Amino acid sequence: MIHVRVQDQPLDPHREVDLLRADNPGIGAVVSFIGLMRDLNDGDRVQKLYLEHYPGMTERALQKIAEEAVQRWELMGCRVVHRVGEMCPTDPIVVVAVAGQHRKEAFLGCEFVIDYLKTQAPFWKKETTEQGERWVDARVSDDEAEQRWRKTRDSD
Amino acid sequence: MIHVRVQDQPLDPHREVDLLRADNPGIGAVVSFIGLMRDLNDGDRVQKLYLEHYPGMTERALQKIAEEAVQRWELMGCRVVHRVGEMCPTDPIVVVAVAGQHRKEAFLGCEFVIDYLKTQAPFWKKETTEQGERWVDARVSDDEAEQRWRKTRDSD
Amino acid sequence: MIEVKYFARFREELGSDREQIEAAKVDTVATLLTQLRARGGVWLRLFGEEQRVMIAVNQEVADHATLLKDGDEVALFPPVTGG
Amino acid sequence: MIEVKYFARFREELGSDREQIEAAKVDTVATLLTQLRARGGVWLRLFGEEQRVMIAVNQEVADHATLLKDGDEVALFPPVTGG
Repeated sequence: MIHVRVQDQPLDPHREVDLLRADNPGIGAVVSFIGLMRDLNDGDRVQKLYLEHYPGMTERALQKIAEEAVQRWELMGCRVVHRVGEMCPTDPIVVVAVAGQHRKEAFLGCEFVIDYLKTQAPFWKKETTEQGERWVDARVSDDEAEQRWRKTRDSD
Repeated sequence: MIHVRVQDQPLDPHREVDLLRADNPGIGAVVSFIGLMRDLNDGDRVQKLYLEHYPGMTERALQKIAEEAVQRWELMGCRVVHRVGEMCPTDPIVVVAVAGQHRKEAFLGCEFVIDYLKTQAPFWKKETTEQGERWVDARVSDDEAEQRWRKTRDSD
Repeated sequence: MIEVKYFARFREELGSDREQIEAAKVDTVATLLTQLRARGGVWLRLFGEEQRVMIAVNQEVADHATLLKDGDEVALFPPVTGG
Repeated sequence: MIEVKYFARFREELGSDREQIEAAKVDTVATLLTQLRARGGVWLRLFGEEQRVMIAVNQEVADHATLLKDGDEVALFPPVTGG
Protein backbone atom coordinates (compact mmCIF):
# COMPACT_ATOMS: atom_id res chain seq x y z
CA MET A 1 0.00 0.00 0.00
CA ILE A 2 2.98 2.25 0.66
CA HIS A 3 5.73 2.37 -1.89
CA VAL A 4 8.70 4.74 -1.96
CA ARG A 5 11.55 4.70 -4.43
CA VAL A 6 14.51 6.76 -5.59
CA GLN A 7 15.68 6.19 -9.15
CA ASP A 8 18.01 7.69 -11.71
CA GLN A 9 15.91 6.45 -14.61
CA PRO A 10 13.16 8.65 -16.12
CA LEU A 11 10.00 8.64 -14.07
CA ASP A 12 6.59 7.59 -15.37
CA PRO A 13 3.90 9.27 -13.22
CA HIS A 14 1.04 7.45 -14.94
CA ARG A 15 2.47 4.08 -14.03
CA GLU A 16 2.56 5.07 -10.36
CA VAL A 17 -1.09 6.11 -10.45
CA ASP A 18 -2.04 2.85 -12.16
CA LEU A 19 -0.16 0.76 -9.59
CA LEU A 20 -1.74 2.75 -6.78
CA ARG A 21 -5.26 2.05 -8.06
CA ALA A 22 -4.75 -1.52 -9.17
CA ASP A 23 -7.32 -4.02 -7.90
CA ASN A 24 -8.91 -1.76 -5.32
CA PRO A 25 -12.54 -0.90 -6.16
CA GLY A 26 -12.92 0.77 -2.76
CA ILE A 27 -10.84 3.77 -3.84
CA GLY A 28 -12.98 6.83 -4.54
CA ALA A 29 -10.29 9.48 -4.93
CA VAL A 30 -6.77 9.65 -6.26
CA VAL A 31 -4.79 12.86 -5.87
CA SER A 32 -1.40 13.07 -7.49
CA PHE A 33 1.30 15.67 -7.50
CA ILE A 34 3.95 15.75 -10.23
CA GLY A 35 6.92 18.03 -9.71
CA LEU A 36 8.48 18.94 -13.05
CA MET A 37 11.76 20.48 -14.02
CA ARG A 38 11.15 24.05 -15.19
CA ASP A 39 13.33 25.76 -17.75
CA LEU A 40 13.35 28.92 -15.64
CA ASN A 41 14.36 29.48 -12.01
CA ASP A 42 14.91 32.79 -10.22
CA GLY A 43 14.79 34.54 -13.59
CA ASP A 44 17.48 32.44 -15.28
CA ARG A 45 17.17 29.86 -18.03
CA VAL A 46 18.02 26.43 -16.65
CA GLN A 47 19.48 23.90 -19.07
CA LYS A 48 20.17 20.96 -16.80
CA LEU A 49 19.39 19.86 -13.29
CA TYR A 50 21.40 17.45 -11.15
CA LEU A 51 19.85 15.86 -8.09
CA GLU A 52 21.92 14.37 -5.29
CA HIS A 53 20.54 12.30 -2.43
CA TYR A 54 21.70 10.40 0.67
CA PRO A 55 21.22 6.73 -0.18
CA GLY A 56 19.62 4.95 2.73
CA MET A 57 18.48 7.99 4.68
CA THR A 58 16.48 9.38 1.79
CA GLU A 59 14.39 6.21 1.40
CA ARG A 60 13.90 6.03 5.18
CA ALA A 61 12.70 9.63 5.28
CA LEU A 62 10.25 9.07 2.42
CA GLN A 63 8.93 5.88 4.02
CA LYS A 64 8.37 7.65 7.33
CA ILE A 65 6.55 10.57 5.72
CA ALA A 66 4.33 8.24 3.66
CA GLU A 67 3.50 6.13 6.71
CA GLU A 68 2.54 9.18 8.72
CA ALA A 69 0.26 10.41 5.92
CA VAL A 70 -1.45 7.03 5.54
CA GLN A 71 -2.04 6.76 9.27
CA ARG A 72 -3.15 10.33 9.81
CA TRP A 73 -5.77 10.40 7.00
CA GLU A 74 -6.55 6.67 6.77
CA LEU A 75 -5.39 6.56 3.18
CA MET A 76 -5.79 3.51 0.98
CA GLY A 77 -2.40 3.91 -0.62
CA CYS A 78 0.55 6.22 -1.11
CA ARG A 79 3.38 6.07 -3.65
CA VAL A 80 6.34 8.43 -3.64
CA VAL A 81 8.95 8.18 -6.37
CA HIS A 82 11.78 10.67 -6.71
CA ARG A 83 14.32 10.92 -9.46
CA VAL A 84 18.02 11.66 -8.94
CA GLY A 85 20.96 12.31 -11.25
CA GLU A 86 20.84 14.50 -14.30
CA MET A 87 17.64 15.70 -15.95
CA CYS A 88 16.24 18.19 -18.48
CA PRO A 89 13.36 20.69 -18.56
CA THR A 90 9.87 19.05 -18.52
CA ASP A 91 11.25 15.87 -16.88
CA PRO A 92 9.24 14.73 -13.85
CA ILE A 93 11.36 15.07 -10.69
CA VAL A 94 8.93 13.60 -8.20
CA VAL A 95 5.52 11.95 -8.09
CA VAL A 96 3.34 11.68 -5.01
CA ALA A 97 0.19 9.67 -5.63
CA VAL A 98 -2.34 9.15 -2.87
CA ALA A 99 -5.56 7.12 -2.77
CA GLY A 100 -8.45 7.47 -0.35
CA GLN A 101 -12.13 6.73 -0.01
CA HIS A 102 -12.95 10.41 -0.39
CA ARG A 103 -11.21 13.44 -1.84
CA LYS A 104 -10.62 15.47 1.31
CA GLU A 105 -8.17 13.05 2.88
CA ALA A 106 -6.48 12.31 -0.45
CA PHE A 107 -5.75 16.03 -0.98
CA LEU A 108 -4.49 16.49 2.58
CA GLY A 109 -2.32 13.37 2.47
CA CYS A 110 -0.76 14.30 -0.86
CA GLU A 111 0.03 17.86 0.18
CA PHE A 112 1.42 16.70 3.52
CA VAL A 113 3.81 14.26 1.82
CA ILE A 114 5.19 16.77 -0.67
CA ASP A 115 5.48 19.54 1.95
CA TYR A 116 7.46 17.27 4.26
CA LEU A 117 9.54 15.83 1.45
CA LYS A 118 10.58 19.35 0.48
CA THR A 119 12.00 20.15 3.91
CA GLN A 120 12.89 16.76 5.41
CA ALA A 121 14.03 14.35 2.72
CA PRO A 122 17.73 14.64 1.85
CA PHE A 123 17.81 15.73 -1.78
CA TRP A 124 19.82 18.60 -3.20
CA LYS A 125 19.40 20.34 -6.53
CA LYS A 126 22.21 21.79 -8.61
CA GLU A 127 21.25 23.63 -11.76
CA THR A 128 23.18 24.56 -14.88
CA THR A 129 22.42 27.99 -16.35
CA GLU A 130 24.27 30.10 -18.89
CA GLN A 131 26.31 31.44 -15.97
CA GLY A 132 27.44 27.96 -14.98
CA GLU A 133 26.47 25.58 -12.18
CA ARG A 134 24.87 26.56 -8.87
CA TRP A 135 23.34 24.77 -5.89
CA VAL A 136 19.71 25.73 -5.40
CA ASP A 137 18.88 27.47 -2.12
CA ALA A 138 16.14 26.21 0.14
CA ARG A 139 12.94 28.26 0.09
CA VAL A 140 11.49 29.90 3.16
CA SER A 141 8.03 29.20 1.72
CA ASP A 142 8.76 25.48 1.94
CA ASP A 143 9.51 25.75 5.66
CA GLU A 144 6.27 27.64 6.14
CA ALA A 145 4.35 25.01 4.20
CA GLU A 146 5.72 22.32 6.46
CA GLN A 147 5.03 24.26 9.66
CA ARG A 148 1.35 24.42 8.85
CA TRP A 149 0.99 20.66 9.40
CA ARG A 150 2.56 20.91 12.84
CA LYS A 151 0.26 23.70 13.93
CA THR A 152 -2.89 21.84 12.97
CA ARG A 153 -1.73 18.56 14.43
CA ASP A 154 -3.76 18.76 17.61
CA SER A 155 -6.88 20.13 16.01
CA ASP A 156 -7.33 17.39 13.41
CA MET B 1 -5.14 26.45 -21.48
CA ILE B 2 -8.62 25.73 -20.15
CA HIS B 3 -10.44 22.69 -21.43
CA VAL B 4 -13.72 21.28 -20.12
CA ARG B 5 -15.61 18.34 -21.55
CA VAL B 6 -18.49 15.99 -20.76
CA GLN B 7 -18.37 12.59 -22.41
CA ASP B 8 -20.12 9.24 -22.27
CA GLN B 9 -17.02 7.37 -23.41
CA PRO B 10 -14.53 5.97 -20.85
CA LEU B 11 -12.22 8.62 -19.47
CA ASP B 12 -8.43 8.47 -19.72
CA PRO B 13 -6.96 10.58 -16.89
CA HIS B 14 -3.37 10.17 -18.10
CA ARG B 15 -4.20 11.66 -21.46
CA GLU B 16 -5.61 14.77 -19.79
CA VAL B 17 -2.43 15.23 -17.74
CA ASP B 18 -0.30 14.79 -20.86
CA LEU B 19 -2.33 17.35 -22.81
CA LEU B 20 -2.16 19.77 -19.89
CA ARG B 21 1.64 19.57 -19.76
CA ALA B 22 2.32 19.46 -23.48
CA ASP B 23 4.89 21.93 -24.75
CA ASN B 24 5.08 24.05 -21.64
CA PRO B 25 8.49 23.83 -19.93
CA GLY B 26 7.46 26.61 -17.53
CA ILE B 27 5.16 24.26 -15.59
CA GLY B 28 6.66 23.21 -12.27
CA ALA B 29 3.68 21.48 -10.67
CA VAL B 30 0.77 19.39 -11.85
CA VAL B 31 -1.91 18.37 -9.38
CA SER B 32 -4.63 16.04 -10.55
CA PHE B 33 -7.72 14.65 -8.94
CA ILE B 34 -9.37 11.50 -10.24
CA GLY B 35 -12.81 10.66 -8.89
CA LEU B 36 -13.46 6.93 -9.22
CA MET B 37 -16.57 4.83 -8.98
CA ARG B 38 -16.47 2.86 -5.72
CA ASP B 39 -18.11 -0.53 -5.34
CA LEU B 40 -19.48 0.54 -1.95
CA ASN B 41 -21.63 3.53 -0.96
CA ASP B 42 -23.45 4.10 2.33
CA GLY B 43 -22.72 0.50 3.24
CA ASP B 44 -24.24 -1.07 0.13
CA ARG B 45 -22.54 -2.81 -2.76
CA VAL B 46 -22.96 -0.74 -5.90
CA GLN B 47 -23.00 -2.58 -9.21
CA LYS B 48 -23.65 0.22 -11.66
CA LEU B 49 -23.71 3.97 -11.70
CA TYR B 50 -25.65 6.20 -14.08
CA LEU B 51 -24.77 9.86 -14.42
CA GLU B 52 -27.17 12.42 -15.83
CA HIS B 53 -26.28 15.99 -16.74
CA TYR B 54 -27.84 19.16 -18.18
CA PRO B 55 -26.27 19.52 -21.61
CA GLY B 56 -25.24 23.10 -22.15
CA MET B 57 -25.48 24.31 -18.59
CA THR B 58 -23.07 21.67 -17.31
CA GLU B 59 -20.30 22.69 -19.71
CA ARG B 60 -20.92 26.37 -18.95
CA ALA B 61 -20.68 25.71 -15.22
CA LEU B 62 -17.42 23.75 -15.61
CA GLN B 63 -15.95 26.47 -17.83
CA LYS B 64 -16.83 29.16 -15.32
CA ILE B 65 -15.33 27.23 -12.39
CA ALA B 66 -12.12 26.49 -14.34
CA GLU B 67 -11.79 30.13 -15.39
CA GLU B 68 -12.20 31.33 -11.84
CA ALA B 69 -9.53 28.90 -10.61
CA VAL B 70 -7.06 29.91 -13.33
CA GLN B 71 -7.56 33.59 -12.60
CA ARG B 72 -7.49 33.31 -8.83
CA TRP B 73 -4.26 31.26 -8.61
CA GLU B 74 -2.61 32.31 -11.88
CA LEU B 75 -2.61 28.74 -13.10
CA MET B 76 -0.87 27.66 -16.29
CA GLY B 77 -3.62 25.28 -17.29
CA CYS B 78 -6.76 23.49 -16.13
CA ARG B 79 -8.58 20.53 -17.67
CA VAL B 80 -11.87 19.20 -16.35
CA VAL B 81 -13.41 16.13 -17.94
CA HIS B 82 -16.52 14.45 -16.54
CA ARG B 83 -18.10 11.24 -17.66
CA VAL B 84 -21.85 10.69 -17.97
CA GLY B 85 -24.03 7.69 -18.75
CA GLU B 86 -23.51 4.24 -17.34
CA MET B 87 -20.34 3.09 -15.62
CA CYS B 88 -18.87 0.33 -13.42
CA PRO B 89 -16.74 0.18 -10.24
CA THR B 90 -13.16 1.48 -10.71
CA ASP B 91 -14.20 3.62 -13.73
CA PRO B 92 -12.97 7.23 -13.55
CA ILE B 93 -15.94 9.58 -13.18
CA VAL B 94 -14.10 12.87 -13.27
CA VAL B 95 -10.60 14.22 -13.78
CA VAL B 96 -9.43 17.67 -12.71
CA ALA B 97 -5.86 18.38 -13.79
CA VAL B 98 -4.23 21.68 -12.91
CA ALA B 99 -0.81 23.09 -13.81
CA GLY B 100 1.07 25.90 -12.10
CA GLN B 101 4.55 27.26 -11.64
CA HIS B 102 4.59 26.02 -8.04
CA ARG B 103 2.72 23.42 -6.06
CA LYS B 104 0.77 25.62 -3.66
CA GLU B 105 -1.41 27.23 -6.30
CA ALA B 106 -1.83 23.96 -8.20
CA PHE B 107 -3.19 22.22 -5.09
CA LEU B 108 -5.51 25.11 -4.26
CA GLY B 109 -6.77 25.40 -7.83
CA CYS B 110 -7.44 21.69 -8.16
CA GLU B 111 -9.30 21.45 -4.86
CA PHE B 112 -11.31 24.58 -5.63
CA VAL B 113 -12.48 23.16 -8.97
CA ILE B 114 -13.59 19.81 -7.59
CA ASP B 115 -15.26 21.37 -4.54
CA TYR B 116 -17.27 23.73 -6.75
CA LEU B 117 -18.02 21.06 -9.31
CA LYS B 118 -19.51 18.89 -6.55
CA THR B 119 -22.03 21.54 -5.51
CA GLN B 120 -22.52 23.72 -8.58
CA ALA B 121 -22.22 21.66 -11.76
CA PRO B 122 -25.47 19.94 -12.77
CA PHE B 123 -24.72 16.23 -12.58
CA TRP B 124 -26.81 13.62 -10.81
CA LYS B 125 -25.84 10.10 -9.80
CA LYS B 126 -28.15 7.13 -9.74
CA GLU B 127 -26.74 3.90 -8.43
CA THR B 128 -27.83 0.30 -8.80
CA THR B 129 -27.49 -1.90 -5.72
CA GLU B 130 -28.94 -5.30 -4.86
CA GLN B 131 -32.00 -3.41 -3.58
CA GLY B 132 -32.53 -1.74 -6.95
CA GLU B 133 -31.92 1.76 -8.26
CA ARG B 134 -31.65 4.92 -6.17
CA TRP B 135 -30.72 8.54 -6.72
CA VAL B 136 -27.71 9.54 -4.64
CA ASP B 137 -28.31 12.27 -2.07
CA ALA B 138 -26.14 15.38 -1.94
CA ARG B 139 -23.63 15.44 0.93
CA VAL B 140 -23.59 18.16 3.54
CA SER B 141 -19.78 17.79 3.63
CA ASP B 142 -19.68 18.91 -0.01
CA ASP B 143 -21.53 22.11 0.83
CA GLU B 144 -19.11 22.75 3.65
CA ALA B 145 -16.12 22.15 1.38
CA GLU B 146 -17.46 24.72 -1.05
CA GLN B 147 -18.23 27.28 1.66
CA ARG B 148 -14.61 27.31 2.73
CA TRP B 149 -13.58 28.99 -0.53
CA ARG B 150 -16.11 31.77 -0.04
CA LYS B 151 -14.95 32.50 3.49
CA THR B 152 -11.30 32.86 2.49
CA ARG B 153 -12.08 34.89 -0.57
CA ASP B 154 -11.17 38.27 0.87
CA SER B 155 -8.10 37.09 2.72
CA ASP B 156 -6.27 35.56 -0.25
CA MET C 1 -43.65 30.77 -23.65
CA ILE C 2 -41.26 29.70 -20.96
CA GLU C 3 -39.64 26.30 -21.28
CA VAL C 4 -39.38 24.45 -17.95
CA LYS C 5 -37.00 21.51 -17.71
CA TYR C 6 -36.86 18.81 -15.03
CA PHE C 7 -33.85 16.65 -14.27
CA ALA C 8 -32.88 13.47 -12.47
CA ARG C 9 -35.25 12.48 -9.64
CA PHE C 10 -37.64 15.32 -10.50
CA ARG C 11 -37.81 14.19 -14.14
CA GLU C 12 -38.53 10.62 -13.10
CA GLU C 13 -41.14 11.42 -10.45
CA LEU C 14 -42.95 13.91 -12.67
CA GLY C 15 -42.75 11.57 -15.65
CA SER C 16 -41.76 14.55 -17.78
CA ASP C 17 -38.49 16.20 -18.76
CA ARG C 18 -39.92 19.50 -20.00
CA GLU C 19 -43.03 21.57 -20.63
CA GLN C 20 -44.08 24.97 -22.01
CA ILE C 21 -45.72 27.46 -19.68
CA GLU C 22 -47.50 30.68 -20.63
CA ALA C 23 -45.07 33.53 -19.99
CA ALA C 24 -47.84 36.00 -19.16
CA LYS C 25 -48.72 33.99 -16.05
CA VAL C 26 -45.29 33.98 -14.43
CA ASP C 27 -43.04 36.98 -13.80
CA THR C 28 -40.53 35.40 -11.39
CA VAL C 29 -39.30 31.95 -10.45
CA ALA C 30 -41.35 32.26 -7.26
CA THR C 31 -44.64 32.64 -9.16
CA LEU C 32 -43.69 29.75 -11.42
CA LEU C 33 -43.11 27.52 -8.39
CA THR C 34 -46.40 28.64 -6.82
CA GLN C 35 -48.21 27.71 -10.01
CA LEU C 36 -46.54 24.27 -10.15
CA ARG C 37 -47.35 23.57 -6.48
CA ALA C 38 -50.97 24.44 -7.13
CA ARG C 39 -51.20 21.27 -9.22
CA GLY C 40 -50.98 19.32 -5.96
CA GLY C 41 -49.78 15.72 -5.56
CA VAL C 42 -46.22 15.05 -6.65
CA TRP C 43 -45.82 18.73 -7.70
CA LEU C 44 -46.59 19.95 -4.23
CA ARG C 45 -44.34 17.32 -2.72
CA LEU C 46 -41.31 18.05 -4.92
CA PHE C 47 -41.56 21.83 -4.96
CA GLY C 48 -42.89 22.45 -1.43
CA GLU C 49 -41.39 25.35 0.50
CA GLU C 50 -39.28 23.00 2.62
CA GLN C 51 -37.80 21.11 -0.32
CA ARG C 52 -34.31 21.76 -1.67
CA VAL C 53 -34.86 22.77 -5.27
CA MET C 54 -32.03 24.12 -7.38
CA ILE C 55 -33.00 26.59 -10.06
CA ALA C 56 -31.33 27.69 -13.28
CA VAL C 57 -32.59 30.34 -15.69
CA ASN C 58 -31.06 30.29 -19.16
CA GLN C 59 -28.48 27.82 -17.85
CA GLU C 60 -27.23 30.09 -15.07
CA VAL C 61 -27.84 29.50 -11.37
CA ALA C 62 -30.89 31.48 -10.28
CA ASP C 63 -33.17 31.87 -7.24
CA HIS C 64 -36.81 32.59 -6.36
CA ALA C 65 -36.44 36.28 -7.09
CA THR C 66 -35.06 35.85 -10.60
CA LEU C 67 -37.27 37.59 -13.18
CA LEU C 68 -38.69 35.59 -16.08
CA LYS C 69 -39.62 36.72 -19.58
CA ASP C 70 -40.91 35.13 -22.77
CA GLY C 71 -38.40 32.69 -24.28
CA ASP C 72 -36.56 31.93 -21.03
CA GLU C 73 -35.43 28.41 -20.19
CA VAL C 74 -35.99 27.48 -16.55
CA ALA C 75 -34.57 24.29 -15.05
CA LEU C 76 -35.61 22.74 -11.74
CA PHE C 77 -33.48 20.02 -10.24
CA PRO C 78 -32.44 18.35 -6.98
CA PRO C 79 -29.08 19.20 -5.35
CA VAL C 80 -26.32 18.06 -7.66
CA THR C 81 -24.20 14.96 -6.99
CA GLY C 82 -21.47 14.90 -9.62
CA GLY C 83 -17.76 14.42 -9.28
CA MET D 1 35.50 5.65 15.01
CA ILE D 2 32.68 7.88 13.84
CA GLU D 3 32.02 8.21 10.13
CA VAL D 4 31.20 11.75 9.05
CA LYS D 5 29.55 12.27 5.65
CA TYR D 6 29.23 15.51 3.69
CA PHE D 7 26.69 16.14 0.96
CA ALA D 8 25.97 18.51 -1.91
CA ARG D 9 27.55 21.97 -1.52
CA PHE D 10 29.40 20.91 1.65
CA ARG D 11 30.91 17.91 -0.13
CA GLU D 12 32.07 20.07 -3.02
CA GLU D 13 33.50 22.90 -0.94
CA LEU D 14 35.29 20.53 1.43
CA GLY D 15 36.53 18.39 -1.45
CA SER D 16 35.57 15.32 0.58
CA ASP D 17 32.45 13.18 0.93
CA ARG D 18 33.43 11.41 4.18
CA GLU D 19 36.05 10.95 6.86
CA GLN D 20 36.65 8.93 10.03
CA ILE D 21 36.92 10.78 13.34
CA GLU D 22 38.13 9.37 16.66
CA ALA D 23 35.05 8.58 18.74
CA ALA D 24 36.81 9.30 22.03
CA LYS D 25 37.16 12.98 21.10
CA VAL D 26 33.47 13.66 20.40
CA ASP D 27 30.53 12.86 22.67
CA THR D 28 27.85 14.98 20.99
CA VAL D 29 27.19 16.55 17.61
CA ALA D 30 28.07 19.91 19.21
CA THR D 31 31.59 18.80 20.10
CA LEU D 32 32.05 17.31 16.66
CA LEU D 33 31.10 20.63 15.06
CA THR D 34 33.43 22.55 17.40
CA GLN D 35 36.28 20.25 16.38
CA LEU D 36 35.53 20.74 12.68
CA ARG D 37 35.31 24.52 13.04
CA ALA D 38 38.71 24.51 14.77
CA ARG D 39 40.23 23.54 11.43
CA GLY D 40 39.49 27.10 10.26
CA GLY D 41 39.06 28.21 6.64
CA VAL D 42 36.22 26.55 4.75
CA TRP D 43 35.36 24.44 7.84
CA LEU D 44 34.75 27.51 9.94
CA ARG D 45 32.81 29.15 7.14
CA LEU D 46 30.51 26.17 6.47
CA PHE D 47 29.90 25.10 10.06
CA GLY D 48 29.94 28.51 11.77
CA GLU D 49 27.29 29.12 14.44
CA GLU D 50 25.25 31.30 12.12
CA GLN D 51 25.17 28.75 9.27
CA ARG D 52 22.20 26.51 8.53
CA VAL D 53 23.56 23.00 8.89
CA MET D 54 21.25 19.99 8.85
CA ILE D 55 22.42 17.00 10.86
CA ALA D 56 21.59 13.30 10.70
CA VAL D 57 22.89 10.59 13.02
CA ASN D 58 22.52 7.04 11.78
CA GLN D 59 20.29 8.36 8.99
CA GLU D 60 17.79 9.99 11.34
CA VAL D 61 17.38 13.75 11.77
CA ALA D 62 19.45 14.91 14.75
CA ASP D 63 20.55 18.14 16.43
CA HIS D 64 23.49 19.60 18.35
CA ALA D 65 22.57 17.78 21.54
CA THR D 66 22.44 14.31 19.95
CA LEU D 67 24.86 11.93 21.67
CA LEU D 68 27.51 10.14 19.61
CA LYS D 69 29.17 6.79 20.18
CA ASP D 70 31.68 4.60 18.41
CA GLY D 71 30.36 3.28 15.09
CA ASP D 72 27.84 6.09 14.51
CA GLU D 73 27.31 7.62 11.10
CA VAL D 74 26.94 11.41 11.16
CA ALA D 75 25.87 13.38 8.10
CA LEU D 76 26.21 17.14 7.68
CA PHE D 77 24.39 18.83 4.83
CA PRO D 78 22.82 22.10 3.69
CA PRO D 79 19.04 22.61 3.83
CA VAL D 80 17.42 20.15 1.46
CA THR D 81 15.95 21.18 -1.89
CA GLY D 82 14.24 18.12 -3.33
CA GLY D 83 10.78 17.71 -4.81
